[in-house]
Amino acid sequence: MQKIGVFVCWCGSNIAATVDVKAVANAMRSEPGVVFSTDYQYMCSENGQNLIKDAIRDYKLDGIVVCSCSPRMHEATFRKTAMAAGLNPYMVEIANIREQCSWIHKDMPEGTEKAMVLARAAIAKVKKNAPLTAGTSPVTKRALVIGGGIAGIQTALDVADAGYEVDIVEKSPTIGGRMAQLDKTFPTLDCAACILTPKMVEANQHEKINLITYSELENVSGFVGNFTARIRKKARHVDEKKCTGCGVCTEKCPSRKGLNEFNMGLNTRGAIYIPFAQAIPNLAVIDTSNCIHFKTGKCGICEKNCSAGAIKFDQEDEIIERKYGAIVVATGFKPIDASYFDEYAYTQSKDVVTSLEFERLMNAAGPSKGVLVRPSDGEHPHDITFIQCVGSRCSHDATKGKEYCSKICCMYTAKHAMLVREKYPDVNVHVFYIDVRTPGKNFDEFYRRAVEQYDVDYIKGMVGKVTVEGKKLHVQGSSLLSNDQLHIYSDMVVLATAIEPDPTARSIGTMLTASMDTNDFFTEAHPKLRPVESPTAGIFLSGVCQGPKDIPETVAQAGAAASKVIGLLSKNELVGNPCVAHANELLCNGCSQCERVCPYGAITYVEKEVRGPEFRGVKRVAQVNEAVCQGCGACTVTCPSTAMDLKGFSNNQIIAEVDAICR
Amino acid sequence: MTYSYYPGCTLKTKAKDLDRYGRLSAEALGVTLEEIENWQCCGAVYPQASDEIATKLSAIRALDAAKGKGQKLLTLCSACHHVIKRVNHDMQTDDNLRLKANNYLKLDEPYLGEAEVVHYLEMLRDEVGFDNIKKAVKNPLKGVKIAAYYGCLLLRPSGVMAFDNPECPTIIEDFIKAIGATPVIYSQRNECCGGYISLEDKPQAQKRVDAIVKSAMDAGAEMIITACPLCMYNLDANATEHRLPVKYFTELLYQALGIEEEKEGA
Amino acid sequence: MQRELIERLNALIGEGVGKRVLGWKRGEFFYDTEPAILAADQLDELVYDSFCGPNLSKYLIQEMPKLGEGEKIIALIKPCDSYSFNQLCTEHRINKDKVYVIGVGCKGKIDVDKIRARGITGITGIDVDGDALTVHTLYGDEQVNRKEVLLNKCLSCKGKEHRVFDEQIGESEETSTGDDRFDMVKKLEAMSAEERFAFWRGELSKCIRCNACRNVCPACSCVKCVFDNPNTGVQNKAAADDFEENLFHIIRAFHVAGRCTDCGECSRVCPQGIPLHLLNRKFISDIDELYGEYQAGEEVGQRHPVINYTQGDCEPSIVHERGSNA
Amino acid sequence: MSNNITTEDILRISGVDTRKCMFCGKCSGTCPAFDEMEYHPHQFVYMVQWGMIDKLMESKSIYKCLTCFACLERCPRNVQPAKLIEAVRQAVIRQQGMNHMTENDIPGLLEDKLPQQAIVSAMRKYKK
Amino acid sequence: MPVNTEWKPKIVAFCCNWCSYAGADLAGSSRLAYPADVKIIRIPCSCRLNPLFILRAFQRGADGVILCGCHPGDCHYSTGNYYARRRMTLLFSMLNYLGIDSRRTRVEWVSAAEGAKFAATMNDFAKTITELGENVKLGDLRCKEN
Repeated sequence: MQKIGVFVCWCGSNIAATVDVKAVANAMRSEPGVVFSTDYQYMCSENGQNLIKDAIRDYKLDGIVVCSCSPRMHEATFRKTAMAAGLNPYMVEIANIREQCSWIHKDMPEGTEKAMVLARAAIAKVKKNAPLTAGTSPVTKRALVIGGGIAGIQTALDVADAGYEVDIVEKSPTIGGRMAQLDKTFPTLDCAACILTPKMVEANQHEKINLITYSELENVSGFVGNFTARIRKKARHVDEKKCTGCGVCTEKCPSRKGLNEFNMGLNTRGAIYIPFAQAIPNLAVIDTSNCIHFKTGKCGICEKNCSAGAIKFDQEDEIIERKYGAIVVATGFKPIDASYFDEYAYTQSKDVVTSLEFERLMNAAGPSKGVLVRPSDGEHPHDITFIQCVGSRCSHDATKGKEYCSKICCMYTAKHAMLVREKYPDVNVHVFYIDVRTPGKNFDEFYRRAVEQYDVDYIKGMVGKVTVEGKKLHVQGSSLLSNDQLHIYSDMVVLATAIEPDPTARSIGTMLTASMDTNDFFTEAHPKLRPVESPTAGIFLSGVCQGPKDIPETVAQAGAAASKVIGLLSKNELVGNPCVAHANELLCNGCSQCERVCPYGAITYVEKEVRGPEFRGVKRVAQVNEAVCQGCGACTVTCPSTAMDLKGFSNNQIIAEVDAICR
Repeated sequence: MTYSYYPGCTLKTKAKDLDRYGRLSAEALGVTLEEIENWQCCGAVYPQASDEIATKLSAIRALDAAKGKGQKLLTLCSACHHVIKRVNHDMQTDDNLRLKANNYLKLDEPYLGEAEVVHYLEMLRDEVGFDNIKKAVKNPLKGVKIAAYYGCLLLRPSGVMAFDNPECPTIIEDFIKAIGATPVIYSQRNECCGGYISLEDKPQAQKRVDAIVKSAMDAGAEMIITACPLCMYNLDANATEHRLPVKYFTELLYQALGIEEEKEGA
Repeated sequence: MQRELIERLNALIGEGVGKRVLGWKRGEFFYDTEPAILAADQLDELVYDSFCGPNLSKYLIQEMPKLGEGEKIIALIKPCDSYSFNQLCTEHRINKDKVYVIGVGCKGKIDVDKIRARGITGITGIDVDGDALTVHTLYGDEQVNRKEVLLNKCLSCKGKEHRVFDEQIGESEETSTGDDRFDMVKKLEAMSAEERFAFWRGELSKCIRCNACRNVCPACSCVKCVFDNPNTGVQNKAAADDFEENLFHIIRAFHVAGRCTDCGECSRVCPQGIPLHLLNRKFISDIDELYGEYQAGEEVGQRHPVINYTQGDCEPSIVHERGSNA
Repeated sequence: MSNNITTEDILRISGVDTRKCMFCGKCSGTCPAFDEMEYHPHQFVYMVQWGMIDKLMESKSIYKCLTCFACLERCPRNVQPAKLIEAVRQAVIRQQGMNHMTENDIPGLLEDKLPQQAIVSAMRKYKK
Repeated sequence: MPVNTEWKPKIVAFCCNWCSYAGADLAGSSRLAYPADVKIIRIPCSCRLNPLFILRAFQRGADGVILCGCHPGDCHYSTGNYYARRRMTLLFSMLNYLGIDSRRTRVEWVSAAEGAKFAATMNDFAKTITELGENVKLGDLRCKEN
């Protein structure tokens, strides 16, 4: 006969207020197999844990049930307690009588009765428990960072500074990301390039950092500590070792059709190009879709002009396969497509631009060399209207837009308005806003400066429609405070478009089995307590891929993610989850059904000599790689002979719970 | 292809010609329009109130008739199109209306929004194809600068109407190109002309019409075409300071296809 | 055909293709045939006639470990049995490399109970000539149309094609009546929940737990059945209200779902005449309807629908939405 | 005049959830009849929510709406102000003797070219 | 169906550890009440739910069984709930075929963030089961009619 101990926690009044804890403890005492049952105010406190330890020793308990809060809260605590008293930690079961009982039932008799049932189910289960020992797996001491924007760069630098190898995989030809496209940054107005480019250079020169640019992640397998990633390094058609980044080829290239991505397509570039002057790595790349050589087989002007002989038209994609202990997602964002909001005439006029386009129009390295001009005719604008919340804060059942606040638009719009007024005091600037949201250090002060010092015309209300009237843009909007409909004739309209996760995020999330929300932002393991970790072990989140953020927040989160990665990589081995699948070789039919449903490829089949009372000989049997198995149990249900079972959640354990509940 | 055809009240009374142009042009383009038997007026205004049932029944009857024939329901008037398409959407999505309307109508088999509602212009675009119309045109309207007037009912709400880009539509401009004329883009083409309030508040209607006609004129238009008899009337009758000829699109199609001459010649 | 078959088998054994043959032999009565493993000197016991209904595929499982390196067993496989054969290959229970498959022709097998049901008693033998069936009885001969006394499973014949064979002997004929094999499933589905419950309660109450269905089923080939395993939690000997007894057939049907080839053996062998195939066919019809047409055993290596998915699969609520009549 | 019409009545007739509104004013920014209206589309939302139904029912604004669906199309929160205006109008004309326009008013307005639709739609909009 | 005033439904809710069990915890910490008749069994993933467990529950006197898992596409194990969805669809259909009311079985996808949905689902399911009354059928569907 087993000796089970039951420990009923009051959780102060959290449980005791609606569950008669003494009655539960008393009732459990008469359950078969229970040799000790008691209650205590806070079982998780040191005294409470000592009570458990003493009982385990005194009554020689071989299994315990703690009736307390959710196992997600304190299962680990009580397992450690049991272990300290010499009991296998997996001989502990938790009856969740707080979240699933006392907190949701107001009636004491009802709560008490349910608590007893839950306790009985846990007792029934623990009787079927078996001591389990966790396996261990080694940790590959290298991290992969997906995305080379400020988030990825910062994480990589921090991890590398701690002494670990880091690879950054970036899909575009240069690192730098969105921040590299920005002109000035709020609320300090320092230039983005001035603070970003030194970090880009540092990442490039760091001996522990390996930049894999113009590359895409193709596949990820494995698990925490032991990921294997396959990366496709796309052909640049330029020899990286030979190219000096002199840029002669980019000037000589006769094709001028490619839209300049760095300038948001506001101007064009050659088919061979370097994304921007400070690109890292400073290497040319051929855009084959616009290259005359690739289209006609002729041209080759770049090849003739390259004194380094770096042009390699026949270069092919390269596959890099490498092992990593941790993966950081830093995939960033893009502005939504403003053409969905055509009431603002985005597709109808070149003078209606998004804020990121405006950023390029203001930038000294931009298409107009930093002189603000109207894109349609290159003339100086005299009146500019900014429209906030374009595509943000939309209802889920609206025809378009995102439900969330994009968070950064209020501040960058204030920045734009201020910069325009600073540089061109003759320009009238209007900002239509719903709310101005400035929760950040020095943020509201910044916005007030735009209003008070720079005379920016902030109008509470939304623009209903923008129409093209000759050379002017007719902005028709409401001013809620004056209860008027305004008609403003502007030269330019700037749309503060919502931001959304980079389009590659969804497929990367699927590869990593990292969960995402309905907006394709990555979900954190806990919204407050584990904000930089994905629920999938070994996957960490950095920057806007997790939700809208400004630069300081992104950098802070990037550092936090790095510290989590460092914590993981500093371990030599990881203790695994012992609740894994296991095949009873005597019962196994060798039918391979389980192998087909395993998402981790943890099951293999072998011909093996098997000895048992009814069978002796060689047979085909399933084998589970315990380091790879994550314990989902999909295999167990496919097995018709119940040869495959899951430790910790065995058929017998679950059936015992069912029986106890339906008793 | 044969469509169940819902002409609507105006095209059967005051504007018979527009109906005739539409039918003959369709025939010339290889599309047969079978008028729905005993159709009733759709009411011309979509009943927005959620408790309106009776006012939606005539549309449901027409939809059920098209369903019974296994045909798409084709409309020529924008108002009819708007009402019938939205009622059909309600029948697909609103359980309460489904239940009550079917209880009331006692059809052989309940109507659950199975029919597809197609506007004449959509038929031209998706079934015939503007390229084919271009080929069939005998009298291209060369050099005529035409402003397409969309108004409200074809485009909005776009979630239900799904007719074209609600803020920057192209279908009528494409039509204008197909018949050999030159489309004129102007800012007011999808702004309301005030047709619905032309009886209630003539000054407001006049104000709206003037804004639209002026916008078209400023853009160089010589003519406005519409797909709605009410808009057509309103843009003409309530024009005060600015005035342009207003035509129904089927009339131009009929002319361009050269149907009259063909008949006379035959 | 039987003679031709025995001659060919002798020749094959002579050529060293295999040493033993899986076929049928006569049972207690002339209309009883049973699976048999026959060595060269026992081949005169081999029977192949209108009563060879039993599906032999399953019996190859136990032969596999007995075969030495490179050794083969010769198996007689009817067209319908070939589906089970393939399914078992998919599940690695049979190794095709160790079997020489003779696809034997089949024109439908006879259900002696259907002859009896015509009031014919004292049957001593039969002669078949095309569709003309002469039944010899103690009281003289009776003429019966062969097509009218075929096994139920032959009425939904999967066709005359062998899905696997090394060589074929004899002609086949498709005996399907052309009726939808799901007719009865549909009829049940159209009933009210109460009627369905009454139907199944009536049928399943007849069960005597003789395990004949399980023993004959080619999909029920576990090395140890859950119902015989005291550690599974399924087996539970608590007499009156015992899990196993209550739900034996449902559990069994679920265990073979996706793998059942609809061979019909379960219903054929049930001494109580319970239409057990209607449980399997329900799963098959649901699978066909919800996840696309699927025939287990059509090819080796198929991934059956119960261990597969698509992201756009219907939700389980479809069961209720389709109308439960409850 | 007390009409005994409540916020709940208007919400029920319209099927609108006014709580979804974030008061951005886009509806009023886009409304072509803005200048003619005493209360503008966003005010309908606000006033219905806060029970100021009588004021709306007494206002000429309910007859100034063009039913052009611009507010409904462009509303980022899918509040559908046009439905609220319609509901208030319905609440008025459904009352005894409150038809805003009847067949008797028509002959005076009738013109030669006036399409059938104009009459049908006016009757539907302004008469019980 | 005779109304038994003493009778309280027995409802077993199988919840996957990652989404729905966490969702149930959130319902608890948000103090969102649902009937005490609902008892939760924690399983690692919805795909761990063997149809045997459901049959066992019914046979032991459960009146309703519900499975809650991560939303399709969000499975912690990436594909588990897709398999569960098929298995449960087929099982429910079979039970319905045998005359067991399909409303007694349900699958609902509840994420860790959907505490409110969890409580609402359980309230609705418990209400449905209470209206359906005691489930005696599966226990009666035995081989021998006593």
